[in-house]
Amino acid sequence: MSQDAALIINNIFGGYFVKYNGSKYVDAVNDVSLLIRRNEIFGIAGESGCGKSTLLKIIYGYLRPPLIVKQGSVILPLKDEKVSILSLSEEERRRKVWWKVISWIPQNSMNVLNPTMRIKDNFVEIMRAHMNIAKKEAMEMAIDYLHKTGLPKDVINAFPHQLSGGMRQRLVIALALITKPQIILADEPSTALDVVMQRGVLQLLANSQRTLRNTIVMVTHDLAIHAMLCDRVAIMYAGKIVEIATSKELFEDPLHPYTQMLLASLPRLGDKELRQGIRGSPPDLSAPPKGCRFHPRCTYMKEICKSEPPLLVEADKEHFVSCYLYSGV
Amino acid sequence: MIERSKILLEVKDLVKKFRYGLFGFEFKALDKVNLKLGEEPSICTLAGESGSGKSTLAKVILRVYKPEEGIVLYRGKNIYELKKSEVKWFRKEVQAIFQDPFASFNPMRKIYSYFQETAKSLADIKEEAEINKVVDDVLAEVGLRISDIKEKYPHELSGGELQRVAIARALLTKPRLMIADEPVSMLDASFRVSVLNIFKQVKEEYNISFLYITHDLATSYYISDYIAILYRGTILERGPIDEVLKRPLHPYTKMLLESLPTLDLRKREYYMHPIRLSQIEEKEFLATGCKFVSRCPYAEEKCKLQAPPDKIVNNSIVRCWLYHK
Amino acid sequence: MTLQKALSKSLRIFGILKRVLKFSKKFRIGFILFLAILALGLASNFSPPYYSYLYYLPTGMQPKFESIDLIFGTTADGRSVFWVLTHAIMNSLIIAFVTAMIACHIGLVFGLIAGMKGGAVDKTVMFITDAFIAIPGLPLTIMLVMILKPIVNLIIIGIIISIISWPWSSRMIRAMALSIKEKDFITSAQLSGMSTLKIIFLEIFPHILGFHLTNIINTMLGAIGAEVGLAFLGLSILEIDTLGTMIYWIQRYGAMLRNMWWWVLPPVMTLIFLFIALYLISAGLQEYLNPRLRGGR
Amino acid sequence: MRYILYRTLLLIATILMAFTLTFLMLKALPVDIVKNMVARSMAVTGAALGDPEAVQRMYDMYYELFGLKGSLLEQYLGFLRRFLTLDFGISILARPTTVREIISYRLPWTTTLLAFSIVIAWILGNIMGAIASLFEGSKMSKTLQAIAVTLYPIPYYVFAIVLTYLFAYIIPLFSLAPVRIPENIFSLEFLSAIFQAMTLPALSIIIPGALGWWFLSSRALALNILSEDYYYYGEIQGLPKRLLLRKYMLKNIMMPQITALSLNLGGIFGGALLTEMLFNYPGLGQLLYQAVNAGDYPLVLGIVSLSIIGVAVAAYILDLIYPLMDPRVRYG
Repeated sequence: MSQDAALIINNIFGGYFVKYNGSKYVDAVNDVSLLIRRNEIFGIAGESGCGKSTLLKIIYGYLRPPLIVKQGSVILPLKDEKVSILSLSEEERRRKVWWKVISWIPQNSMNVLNPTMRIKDNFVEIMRAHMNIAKKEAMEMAIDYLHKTGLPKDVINAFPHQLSGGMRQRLVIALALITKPQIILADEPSTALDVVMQRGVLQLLANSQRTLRNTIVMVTHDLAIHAMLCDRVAIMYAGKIVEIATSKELFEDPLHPYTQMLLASLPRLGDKELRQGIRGSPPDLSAPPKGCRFHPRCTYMKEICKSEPPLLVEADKEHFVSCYLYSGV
Repeated sequence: MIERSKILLEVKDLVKKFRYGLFGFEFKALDKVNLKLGEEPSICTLAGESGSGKSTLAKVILRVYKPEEGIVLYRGKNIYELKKSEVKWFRKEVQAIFQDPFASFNPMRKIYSYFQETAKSLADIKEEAEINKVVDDVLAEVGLRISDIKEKYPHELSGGELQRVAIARALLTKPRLMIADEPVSMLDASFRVSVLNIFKQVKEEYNISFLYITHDLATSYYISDYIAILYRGTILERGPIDEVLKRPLHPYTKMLLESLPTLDLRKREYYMHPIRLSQIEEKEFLATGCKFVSRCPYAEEKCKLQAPPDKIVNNSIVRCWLYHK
Repeated sequence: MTLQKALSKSLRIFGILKRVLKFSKKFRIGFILFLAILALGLASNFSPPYYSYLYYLPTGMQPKFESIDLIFGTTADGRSVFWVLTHAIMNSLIIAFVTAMIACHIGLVFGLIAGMKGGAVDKTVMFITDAFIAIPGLPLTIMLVMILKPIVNLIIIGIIISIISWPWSSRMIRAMALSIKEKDFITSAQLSGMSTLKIIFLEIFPHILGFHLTNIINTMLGAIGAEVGLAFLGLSILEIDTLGTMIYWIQRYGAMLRNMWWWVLPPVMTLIFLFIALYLISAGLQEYLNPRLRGGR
Repeated sequence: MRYILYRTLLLIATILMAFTLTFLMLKALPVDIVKNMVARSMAVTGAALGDPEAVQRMYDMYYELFGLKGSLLEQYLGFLRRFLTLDFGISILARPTTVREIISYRLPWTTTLLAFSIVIAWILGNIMGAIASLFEGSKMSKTLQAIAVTLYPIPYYVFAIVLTYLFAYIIPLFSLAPVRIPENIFSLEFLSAIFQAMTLPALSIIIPGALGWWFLSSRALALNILSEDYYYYGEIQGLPKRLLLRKYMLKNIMMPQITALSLNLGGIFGGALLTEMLFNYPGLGQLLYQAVNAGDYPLVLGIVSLSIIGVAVAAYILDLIYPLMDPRVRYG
């Protein structure tokens, strides 16, 4: 089982200490464990503020105040050793892990390029920092790479503001792929694009995954994108994973009430049937509800849901869910 | 003349220009836009990606941006040539809600003061008790109570609640036309449908027509009766929603529909079929011919030179040379 | 009724003051420092009638603690440094206040007009403002004071300094008005039937008010500095004591050469403390008013 | 192109506006002053007392300079012509030397001091501010900030008094007596004399500038950049720290700081004039002081209008450089 693991995430607890009117702790990620395999596209879905971006930051080991990790580990099985990302120093992560093994496509990626740097300098600097090659060589590689991915090669001399949002977003993806990393973390890589450009960007990602046979962890709130792209999907709600399954299972036979209600609320093209939203709103994570965090909004709520948080159990083959409807107390 | 009075809103050959950058050149954010909304309450979607000019059109119709060319007729009256008394009438009749509910309320004012202001200056209700009653009515319509908002500032409510408050405030004047500019795109998926359901419900109960501006074709199909597809400031295709989305005419509409990700896993294979992407988006606004020419698979020399005129095909109106043969 | 309203309004200002004091350490330090200097300035009301006479006291005396006249020693022309200092503070503050009131409000009006009207009006106002900013202030004021010398007084000095200060306020206010104008809540206000005047006062002005306050403080700071600069050249009102003219006379009498530290230190230190106090007040206010730093209330 | 055009128009308008204001002010000048000046000028030189023609010539010259001759339009045009050709007549103090000659002798001193100290203060302050932002919250950064907050609001010339007092009397390293400049400009004495003359005035511009103004504004900009998405992207890319500082931080701080420099040039210049005067530095500041005290209107007018032109042109040049540096405003 762990033979083909690309990333093992064990019982992560993490969040933010916000200093305002005294200090308060926002419990953004609560007891999250995941096993992400080699050669798969793994999706993490959830609404805004459910902790999916925070989880990515923790996996990558980019921990800046006010973000802290209280507990848990992230294990990266490499060929000859097992690296525990969270126990390295940031300098070591920079030398050993970042962009060599894991690269990151950050949120809002059409606006993350340094406005005063040409595109080519972005490629050259990142290759010099992680691949130990000369400037000229790096330049050639970058041009060659852009050509292969179907981007026009004259963009290399442009400044970011001269390019369209979609082009910038594709370049940020190209930057994440240039070092051929084993794992790519993609945080909303296609939001704010029109659907046509979105499709192009997602195709770029998926095609590179097919050729490199590496792992993509894909975070987005848009379930349709998960349906189009991912092999397995995890649903997060209020800092917890509530369901993990293969895409087929998840979209055709969702188990958790939250997943069911969410899928049922989505309007579909060609279907005007009246749909219902989920009542109530997600909890304030500085004071999350006891027990199952979804219980105040759940229609199947039982007494036990109010006091004891349910465990994530395998309800079906490869289909994990955290709900008392399936664990049978 | 009889024909005209049956039309609620008519936009004719509208052109709105902006300057690009601080010292840059001029471009047309809206280029000869035509649109008609009938008297019968209906929801019309204005669909387009970011930068297609859809919010600009909303602001022109709301009398915020004055257009350079063309006219906007509301119930046969040019809204930029209204008399003083008619301005108030127009404000009463046409209301709007915006994308970001937190930006559409002044963070320094209590929410309730917006209701008071609207009631006093537009709905002509002066007495506190009466205002209270009317406000309670409109709030009930969106599933809230007056006690939920009375002493609150905008940041004390959630985005979903605030958006419903915005709808309630707009309902206070008993408008005939409501312009909703991306009203659900900033809301979480679990709230979206409830806000959309409110639209459906008040359309029937209050006889309100909606201009629903969005980039999301799935929600648009869910609530709309008509749709207009906007691209770089021009409407490329418009017509009844079933017509346009089930039998799209314009190559752009077709491309949009093909690229839409869906929850249907059988479409995966198709979704990964390679597509051609535009490389020079910003310059498309300046194109003199058809704005879609650089991405269009059927583009001909003629398309580059001259913009096609509107043409009625089946029940839709399409702006493409393909249908002029 | 109106009295009660006015009273409750002024009480609200005290409430805000209390909150800012509690919120910002910078403001607290600056405010206390300023109050101390102001108290010293207000003490000028108790000065003996002979304070303005030359050679009334022994010349160049070191500080002696036997009487209040001699507490800071005396000047080279036989005046009490202490009483001169109190009057200097008061007069400098008057100049600062006059300047701030004139310059900031001209700036406010021009900035609001430019920002709200837009188009040709905006372009014209901004062109004039930009041109004024590009004129170096000191040379211009030198010329003005030289020419107006026969009639110059505290108010006129304030007006002259305002001429070089207003464009800065105007520029900033315009930028703020422009950004607020584009906000959706302004459109909401229009849709709820508010008149343009009401929108300016109820929607835009409250957002600018905070900046306006800090701007007043900063302009005061600049005005005090400008007066000192003019006085250096002998271009202030030499017959009246201000912090600037005090330094002028120190220079004139070579007080530093004669090592009369008790005469040099009081105005210089007062100036430095006054600058720091005003700066801290404006920085503290800014922190309080910036919602991003405050964490969204 | 539009930008260059706008900026050029602005330059012309600035200078015209300043001169028009001067003209209007001079109109308020009582005629007696000219009479007074001519009389004093005679007394200084003791010459031409009996020559009514010479007296008349002098009257004519001053009348024209102050715009008191002919119709209002003629007055104005004549006034502008003289100003734009930098012809301010003859100084009263140093008769019969022309104002232009006196100024041209002093000008290099002022420009050297200003250029040298402004550039050093700007560079030092910006680098220190950027570095301090990286160590936000550390002791060093807090100390620097405390110093900056103290120095920032104090004008250069008030700081200069403190320096004078410290260095000339308490630690007498530098003399405040006017510097005697050796004839031979290639000698060692010349250099040491320049050093003697320039150090204190330069320090009184550099220290408050670098440690106060530029430090604080650069630090504020740097803190903003730290929360920018592109900086965060640079960090997660694991790029070397030096590269981040150079290409992500300093380069992006530089742009707005060039604009800030151009906007504040006038203020810095005014402060420097007064500082020169305090330190007996043989530049325009000292000259201005003497001219003001002697009531030498032609000289004052000359210095003032020359500095208006100088500062306006310098700001103009800086504003034209700016688009070359910042790729975002480079259009067309």
